[in-house]
Amino acid sequence: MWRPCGTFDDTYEKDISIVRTPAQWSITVAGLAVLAVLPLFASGYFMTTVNLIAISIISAQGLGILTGLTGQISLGQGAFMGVGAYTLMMLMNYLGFSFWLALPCAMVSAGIIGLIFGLPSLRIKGFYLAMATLSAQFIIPWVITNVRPDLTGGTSTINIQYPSLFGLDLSKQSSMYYVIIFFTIAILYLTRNLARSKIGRAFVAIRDNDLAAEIMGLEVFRYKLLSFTICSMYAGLAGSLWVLWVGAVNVDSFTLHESIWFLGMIIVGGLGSIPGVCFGVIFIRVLELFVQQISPPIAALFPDAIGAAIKSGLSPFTFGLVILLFLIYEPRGLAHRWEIVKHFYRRWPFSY
Amino acid sequence: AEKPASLSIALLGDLTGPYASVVGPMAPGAEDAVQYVNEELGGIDGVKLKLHVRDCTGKAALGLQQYAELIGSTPKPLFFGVPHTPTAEALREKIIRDDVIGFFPGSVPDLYPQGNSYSFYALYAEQSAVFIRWLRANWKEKRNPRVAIITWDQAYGRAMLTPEFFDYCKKMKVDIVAQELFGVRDLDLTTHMVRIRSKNPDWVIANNTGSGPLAILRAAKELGMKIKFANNVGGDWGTIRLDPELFEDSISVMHMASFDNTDHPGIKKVFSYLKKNKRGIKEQTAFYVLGWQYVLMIHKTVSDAVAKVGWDKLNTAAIKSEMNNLTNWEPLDGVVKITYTDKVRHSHWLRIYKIKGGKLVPPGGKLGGSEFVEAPDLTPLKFR
Amino acid sequence: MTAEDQTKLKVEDLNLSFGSVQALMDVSFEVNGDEILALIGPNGAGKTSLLNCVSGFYHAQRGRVSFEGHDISRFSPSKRAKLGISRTFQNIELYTGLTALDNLMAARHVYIKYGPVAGSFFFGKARREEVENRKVVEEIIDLLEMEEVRYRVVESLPYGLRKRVDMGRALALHPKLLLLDEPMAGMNVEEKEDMARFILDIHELWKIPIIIVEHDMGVVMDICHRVVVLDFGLKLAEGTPAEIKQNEKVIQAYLGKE
Amino acid sequence: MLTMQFLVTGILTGGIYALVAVSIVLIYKATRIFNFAVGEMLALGGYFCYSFVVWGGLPLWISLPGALVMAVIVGALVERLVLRPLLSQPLLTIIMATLALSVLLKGIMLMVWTGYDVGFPKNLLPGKTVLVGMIAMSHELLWAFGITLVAFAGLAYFFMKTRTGLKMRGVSEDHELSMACGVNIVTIFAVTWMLAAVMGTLAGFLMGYRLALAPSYTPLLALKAFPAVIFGGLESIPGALIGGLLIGVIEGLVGGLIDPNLGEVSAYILLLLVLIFKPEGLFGLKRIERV
Amino acid sequence: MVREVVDILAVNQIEVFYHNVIQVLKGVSLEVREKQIVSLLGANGAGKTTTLKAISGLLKAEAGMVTDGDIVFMDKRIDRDLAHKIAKMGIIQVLEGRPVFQHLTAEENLRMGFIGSGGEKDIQKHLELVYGLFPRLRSLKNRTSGFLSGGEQQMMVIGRALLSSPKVMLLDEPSLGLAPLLIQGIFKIIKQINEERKTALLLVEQNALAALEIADYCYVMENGRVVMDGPADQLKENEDIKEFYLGLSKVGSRKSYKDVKHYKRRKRWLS
Ligand SMILES: Nc1ncnc2c1ncn2[C@@H]1O[C@H](COP(=O)(O)OP(=O)(O)OP(=O)(O)O)[C@@H](O)[C@H]1O
Ligand SMILES: Nc1ncnc2c1ncn2[C@@H]1O[C@H](COP(=O)(O)OP(=O)(O)OP(=O)(O)O)[C@@H](O)[C@H]1O
Ligand SMILES: [Mg+2]
Ligand SMILES: [Mg+2]
Repeated sequence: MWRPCGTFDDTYEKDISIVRTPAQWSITVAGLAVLAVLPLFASGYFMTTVNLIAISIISAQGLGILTGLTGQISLGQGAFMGVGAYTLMMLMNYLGFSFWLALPCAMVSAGIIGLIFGLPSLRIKGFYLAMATLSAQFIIPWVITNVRPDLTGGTSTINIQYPSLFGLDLSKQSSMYYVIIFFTIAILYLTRNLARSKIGRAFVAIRDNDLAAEIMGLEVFRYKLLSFTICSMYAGLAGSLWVLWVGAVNVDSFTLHESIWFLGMIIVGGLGSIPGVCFGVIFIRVLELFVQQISPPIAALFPDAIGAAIKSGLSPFTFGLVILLFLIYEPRGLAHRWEIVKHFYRRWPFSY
Repeated sequence: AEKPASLSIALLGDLTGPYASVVGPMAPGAEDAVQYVNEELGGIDGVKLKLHVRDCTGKAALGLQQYAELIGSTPKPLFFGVPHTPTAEALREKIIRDDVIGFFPGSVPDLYPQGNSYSFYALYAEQSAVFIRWLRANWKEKRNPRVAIITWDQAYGRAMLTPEFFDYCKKMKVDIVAQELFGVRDLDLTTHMVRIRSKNPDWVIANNTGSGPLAILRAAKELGMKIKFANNVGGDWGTIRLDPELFEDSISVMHMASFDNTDHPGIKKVFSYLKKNKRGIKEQTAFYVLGWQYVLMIHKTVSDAVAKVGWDKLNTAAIKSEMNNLTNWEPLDGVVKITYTDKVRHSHWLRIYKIKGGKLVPPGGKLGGSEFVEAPDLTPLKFR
Repeated sequence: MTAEDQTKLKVEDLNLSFGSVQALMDVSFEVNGDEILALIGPNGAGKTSLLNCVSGFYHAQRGRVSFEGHDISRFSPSKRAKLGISRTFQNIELYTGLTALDNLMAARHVYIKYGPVAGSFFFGKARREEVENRKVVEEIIDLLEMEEVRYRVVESLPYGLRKRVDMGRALALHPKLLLLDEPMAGMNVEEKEDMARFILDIHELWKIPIIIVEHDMGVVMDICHRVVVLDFGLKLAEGTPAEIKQNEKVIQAYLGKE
Repeated sequence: MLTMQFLVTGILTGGIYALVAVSIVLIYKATRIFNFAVGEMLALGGYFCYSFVVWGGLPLWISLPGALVMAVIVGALVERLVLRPLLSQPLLTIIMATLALSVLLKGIMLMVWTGYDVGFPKNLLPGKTVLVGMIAMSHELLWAFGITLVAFAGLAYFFMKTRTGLKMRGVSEDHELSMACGVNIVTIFAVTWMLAAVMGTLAGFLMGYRLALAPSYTPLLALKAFPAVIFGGLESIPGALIGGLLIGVIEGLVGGLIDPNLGEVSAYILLLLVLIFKPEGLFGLKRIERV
Repeated sequence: MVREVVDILAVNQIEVFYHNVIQVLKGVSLEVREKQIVSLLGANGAGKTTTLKAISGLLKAEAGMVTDGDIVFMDKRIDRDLAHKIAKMGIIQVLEGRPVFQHLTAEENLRMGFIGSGGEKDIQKHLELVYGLFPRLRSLKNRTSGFLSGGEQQMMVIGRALLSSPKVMLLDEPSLGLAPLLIQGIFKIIKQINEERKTALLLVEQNALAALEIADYCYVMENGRVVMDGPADQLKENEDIKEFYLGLSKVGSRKSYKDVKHYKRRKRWLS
């Protein structure tokens, strides 16, 4: 842990606070200010993307806690988002719940479902556990499509009735943005605290050495379940926001593919790092858009017949390739790069 | 009044990804049609069409982002063509809210087109109903015909299973004896077919495309079952060519003239573009023609609207009123036939085919000619 | 009752087997007052297994373990830790991804009471508890002279320092009984001296009984009050270091002739 | 009677699942990597075979070995270009790389074979449906099953009788230690990936032949293999076979007798139960827990 | 630098970094001659293991790199070679902490060590040799190695290295965690290996007394540097070695661990 040169802590209280120096305070305030005025300048397209990224960050932070901190691989994050999404939709559409009431319910229901799929973690680890959570990805959509299709809409899409929040027109991305970004910042703050609290240490202890953790007085299983619950509550929150963001809900949005990519995002970002998770989400989401944007013009450079083939395959090809290259050249994730930059800044003006 | 430099229209959908083989050809179709409009018809009153194609690869989130991009661009596209899939479903509300015309798959009952949106063709239930009507008309035996349904377990596959359809079958005295659903990636349908076999149906109908019908027929063949098979638009060229022998004598209900009908002037025109732009056999599907239909519809309605109100007053409302006035409109000399009204946003005109030697030909019998027929109206109750 | 005649830990007729391997056979012994007890024996004698039975990682097929008069045979490891049994590990089982400080803080777990919600907000009680426990941990860091490595991730620490962190973690639990599994393995004499001094300091400061498994006879003879010798699951001998040193059986099975 | 039919079909289909499962197991055994690209690799193999047959007009007995050779090359390339540069990296990073690889391969397939379905010409495999009483056994599935058995016998020989087999087992436990023992882990990895690619290609061909090939759904076959792999245990090759068959049977029986919709889900529900009661699968290695 | 012909392994002024940032070795040189036992002493974290790994090529697997200097084995430079190549040439490292292939049986573990190209017969021959040295292993050969006790694992690990008939064996703390009787045994066997099989040994040890007893030559490392070297007999007489590594007080008798002062004299060469 390095602080800017010349900064010392004289009390333990100071040592454990997040924002320490005046410089850090001003950066934080400036950052928040930029976020607050962003919609005034940005296009709807940009805001849509920002919203998606912010929602994904929430979900990915949840997975970050479970996989990055606690070391339990989960391939069910998408499905847990789906649980949140459908709960919110049903509570609001059929029971007329207000958003503020439906949201915690959605989080809790996702949390409970996550907890259930976390139960096998009592005895299994690693990829066996990943597969147990994978089953969530099959069982949950099955339940959504088959058990009460009259409520969930089965395989088809159901529209959500937009709630009114503080008079914001939530069908507009720029208004939606304030709701989403509020939760994202809150989640980041809470996650940061959780990670450095007793709970966070327990999680990492379990990740690094669950046997020793048990012997050192940690109820390992309880904490694993707690981790699963928190993770899927985050997913539930993200899923709820997702419904508002899209305005509709369909099982196809919460596929295994999504879940695997959430895992991908936190790996690219750097496991166990909160800013890393954010970077990972941004990296993947932006790259996704970027390759979509550049492939048509590139395909246009080729003669017609080849061009058509290239058009369809180029964006996945580029996407895969960029990530591979990234992994090969930055295998420790974006968080590592970030640490290096921070390290450099903190040592400044004295270099190595 | 001042003419715009060009007229933007958009096509947005899952051109690659799980639905590629179905909806993918719509993009080349629209591209070719835009070329046709711009080069042969001189655009709309001299204004060229500009087509923006976006591929959402099967992800609703990406679709939403791309929609936001397109709707925010200037000039704003006046039309949004969105072929099928959950992406389309998710975008529907947004497009209806925004002041543009949406060209949509309205064939899934819950997504019946509303507001400024229009559907591609008849509802899937109606397509099946056309078959049922044909079957009944040509049924010789005393007892009721027995029909089994087997279809994909997702929105598209299930779209034919509406209460209106079942009512219609009852009314027509056709017994639905089995109803099986299967997954898109199921390797083996023997199980389903065995269950169907035990119900002893005369016909098996589906609302599938691509590998779906193929898997059904292959499983039947393996079990040594002789089944008569009927399918909706999905049973078009793109599917049949995967294994023409297997499809022999199947029935297919579609909204367009067949690619086999090479004497048809419209089909000829389409083929000249397929050839010119080096499209392969894979593009010869209903959705390629749908691309044409979309662009030609824009050409027609915008031209009419401009003629009426002029370029400066051209707006969505003006175009919409033209759309609602399309009656028995037959672009490309009748490759398709369209009627939209204020209330009914899907066209009822369909044709029924039989597959003979890998070709789509009229099945003969009563109501089995080569003309477009009007499907029974099975518009979902709540949208009437 | 004085500290001397008080039985802290009582192990009775412990039997433990893994399939055909009998790791412990009717082993009984006691730890009284605040003595330092050495557990020695050849490799594979069952010393670690015995510690595992005491700390709850293994459950013996037969026999009883009682701590401060209570039968704890059926208790889970974490529950025993809460009762005050704490240990180090032969192969250093640290939380490799945490800093040395956090390794110690993690061991304070049983003393920290706030829950996940308070933890997420990190106000008031949570913060206060963190600071209090941090003070305790800092004392241990001070005691073991680990100030330098406080913020180092233990993964990158050399072997010797990791052993020290392992010891620190065991101490952070403020145990009533400390089990040390080969605390000095892989150290040179100088480092062993440091370690011996730490152990003696702890013993002196906290007045707690300590069980040490150790192969270095020099250390055992110098700092332990009593020695228990195991040999392939059986208790071979028990006595003061001086007695053990002379015991023929022990020499033959374990010590060898110098 | 129906039950028998469902059982037989289940077993036969399970053979194909087993091939995919063993492709996953092989790589996991040697490298602890869970290969997320398995679906795409098998689809690619199927496409190779398709190209030889349809584009090259070659008979199957040349095309299939040809495709296997191509698969071996792909396996080797994957190892060389993706895994080797990532050698001493954290496991999850490498697993992520296989995920990226799957997207990349999908891109390649889209470029070369487009997104449309393609089918093999029929009658490549001789024979026709065998009817035993009312029970039909498709000759395609019988072939598939035969190919599966042969492939597994070959693998069993390889692991039991060759030193490379032992080395693979060693490498799977500890890379550094294996290197210290003079094992060229890079070669072992390459061999593993090649073997896995071969198994995948067989599955890809059989799947493509039965249904059709498309970059969008052929890779999904892998999803059937996941529960099979866990049933059998991630490290066990016989487990993969049995797991595959088991999944086939469960799907067949539950799908046939109860509800076809339940087929796939039932496999996963059962998987959950197995994991709770037998955490290492039926044949997987027990984790050694010592402190 | 004039190199004598009898050197089979020479490390010349190597510098080693982990992750390109942490410098661990700051110019280390040492030589191992034919049939010689060389021991390497040093405090925890001095870089002994790192030195061995640099030689055996295992550093690369840990994101470590030799950035300067070179390592020469039988007149061939090997610091760029991969670990398995180096092993094939005849340098085998026995890793610290006796890592085993947990799920393999003891005999399978031994077999993993076989590098040569010979068939089953050859392996059997080597196995017999190892069982000859460690009779206990024979009775354990079908046991899952993960469950063996520390000492048993240590024997197995040394045996495993022997299976490849190395020219140079790099032993990293072979006596760690072993009972006194076994330590005597292990050192005897090390000596035996050296004498019978003419294997040169580079031995990292904390048990300086035993190491100096069997070694011909000795290096002492501190903080990534070699701070002292010389023939073993000579070093045994050195005051500092006596105090810090052998635990002898000035007078020559062993001092008690009980009497260690809180503020001790620190090593002279430190910093
Ligand atoms: N989990 C286990 N499963 C099977 N056998 C075990 C297990 N743990 C220990 N053993 C066996 O029990 C015996 C005693 O082992 P233990 O680790 O207690 O020995 P030890 O006295 O600590 O030896 P060392 O001094 O080498 O550490 C050994 O033979 C070992 O193989
Ligand atoms: N993989 C690694 N990454 C970063 N630093 C490392 C790594 N391995 C070792 N180090 C550092 O290198 C230094 C030397 O370590 P090394 O293991 O070579 O010491 P040693 O002399 O073998 O010590 P010991 O006697 O404790 O085994 C230590 O400070 C250690 O922290
Ligand atoms: Mg032990
Ligand atoms: Mg070392």
